[in-house]
Amino acid sequence: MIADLLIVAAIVALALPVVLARSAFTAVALFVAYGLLLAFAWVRLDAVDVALTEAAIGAGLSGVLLLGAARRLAGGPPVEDAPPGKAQVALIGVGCAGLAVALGAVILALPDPAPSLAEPVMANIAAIEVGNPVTAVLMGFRGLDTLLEAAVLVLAVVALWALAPDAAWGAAPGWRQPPATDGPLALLARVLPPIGVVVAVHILWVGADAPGGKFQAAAILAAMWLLPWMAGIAAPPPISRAWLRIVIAAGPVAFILAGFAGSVLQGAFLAYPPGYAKAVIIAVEVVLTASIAVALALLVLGPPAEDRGA
Amino acid sequence: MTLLVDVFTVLTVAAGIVFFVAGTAGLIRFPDTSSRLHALTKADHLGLGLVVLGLLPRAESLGGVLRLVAIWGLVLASSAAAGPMLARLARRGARGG
Amino acid sequence: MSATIFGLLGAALVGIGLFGLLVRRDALLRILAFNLLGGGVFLVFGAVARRGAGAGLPADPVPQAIILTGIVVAFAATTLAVALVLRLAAAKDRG
Amino acid sequence: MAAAALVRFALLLTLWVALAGDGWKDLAPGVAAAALGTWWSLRLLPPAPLRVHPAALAGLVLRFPWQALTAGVQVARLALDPRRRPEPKHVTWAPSLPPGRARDAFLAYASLLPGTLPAGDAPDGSIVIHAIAGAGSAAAAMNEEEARFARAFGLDD
Repeated sequence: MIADLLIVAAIVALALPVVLARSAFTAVALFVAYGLLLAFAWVRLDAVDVALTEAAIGAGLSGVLLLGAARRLAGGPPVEDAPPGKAQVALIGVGCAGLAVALGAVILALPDPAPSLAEPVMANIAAIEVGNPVTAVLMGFRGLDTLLEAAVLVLAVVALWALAPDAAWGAAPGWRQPPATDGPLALLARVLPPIGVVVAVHILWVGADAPGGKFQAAAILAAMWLLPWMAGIAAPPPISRAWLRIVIAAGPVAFILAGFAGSVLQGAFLAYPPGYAKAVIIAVEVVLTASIAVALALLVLGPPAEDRGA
Repeated sequence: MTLLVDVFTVLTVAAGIVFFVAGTAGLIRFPDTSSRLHALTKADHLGLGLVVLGLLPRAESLGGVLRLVAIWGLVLASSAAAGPMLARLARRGARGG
Repeated sequence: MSATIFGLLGAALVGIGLFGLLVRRDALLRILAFNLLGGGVFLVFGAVARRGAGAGLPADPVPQAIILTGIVVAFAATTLAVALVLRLAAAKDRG
Repeated sequence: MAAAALVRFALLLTLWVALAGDGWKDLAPGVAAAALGTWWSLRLLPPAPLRVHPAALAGLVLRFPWQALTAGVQVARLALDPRRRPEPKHVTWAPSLPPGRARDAFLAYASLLPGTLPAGDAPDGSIVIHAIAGAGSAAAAMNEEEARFARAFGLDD
């Protein structure tokens, strides 16, 4: 209870200055700290799967992305739009506070006992053959959502690459880092990735029966793949490479193939044959992890940019 | 025996918390960025090390012991990389402006 | 109890995020505010999931799984927004 | 090469056992993960000829907790005792290890030692050390630690 209130106070104390900050850089730094504390909130809500994802994606990968963006925008022209007047700000403030209070009232008035799908999940989890109920929902009961989400990541990569200037099309994604061979970051980038791979495979492997799974594993793998590029000891592959595109598409394609196999063998899309459900799910998850990891890393890097000597 | 282990855990974890408090005090009190980095890394490493040491006898298996030590090792490795980088940036920032 | 506390935090974050989204003019700050707003919505989901504990589970796994997909999709949207902002700045640079 | 690969594989497999436990069911993905990690590790960090002196290395490893304690106590006294204040100084120190991975590794290690924090290169090729107290002894301490480090990994000749 006291721990909860402390976490809540800290999160609000970080979230408010994010929207009030003078500089984008300060706001991003506060936002990363907010993401890490939010992971604590998820643990307190018994959502360890979400906590892992929040820490890895919400704080880690987002932090890299946003800090890089803030640094690149720092030298740009100032925002020329007129800021809203005082009366307008006050009005918006009152409106937003009213919305928050209304939402709070709704939460206090939620029905008791709460409606829950926990019972039907546990009643049918034997058919999915995995022990982690969240994984069972992701890959079994709501498998179509997860399939569409994997497709969203592919679409996001396509959309991102579409922003590349014509001259840079097909080049390596992101801004070019100055190459380096020595220094503290280079050393870390040489030592840490193999350790990260083992941790990521473990998180993927236990995801079937305990908190963990493909998103968390993929986020760690993406971070490990990004680290040598950020340190300047390796360069990302050009986006014209066929293997890169195949890996990105492989996850959703494997998922779809498994789905159609279900409709042929079991008479329903994404139905898993009894006795093989866990094997099929793990096979699809392994391919999906590789796809999601590559997609996440490419999303953080951004589209290929013309080398402007910066 | 269990009492002894309990006393050991309480003492080492409490000592670890003292060093975390000291690190935070240093973060607030120290005059320059690099000194604050000393506070953040060195006092907090010792604090985390003591917390890990206090929890070691409570690990259920050898794997648990290794996992706790690995956490300490990874924190050390990350700050051994981040500390010198931030110190270099702080020195350049102080000289440039 | 935890569920209610964090649910109210979620409501507050929705308010804070929406305020930032409407009041700030800087594009990057608006992206951050959008993420705060999203975090608030996820927390409300999480609170509902926590209240749905049952069948030996500490929380309802269905909303939790939806939050997981939500975080990843929100991240994809953020990367796209950041890329658009950077591209816009580069285009303005060139005049 | 083969020896380095074997050592790294064994270390990564140990990490796997620490994470997953030693059940046989979990060992197959562990072997795959460790093999993948070893392959990547050999690409990122090609093995260098090291002549490890086991006794000197053991001394270095066993001394480390004591060093961590000294470093933590020093900072804690500076932070908590109102009569003390840190006297931060930048001192330049000329390393005898040549530029490269061995020097980087030593500097990373030195950042964990009492009182010293490497803060980048000086224009003349020496290293700037941020000393939190006792700037005079910082360079001497660095020399001593560098000799110990070089001896443990056979870098001193």
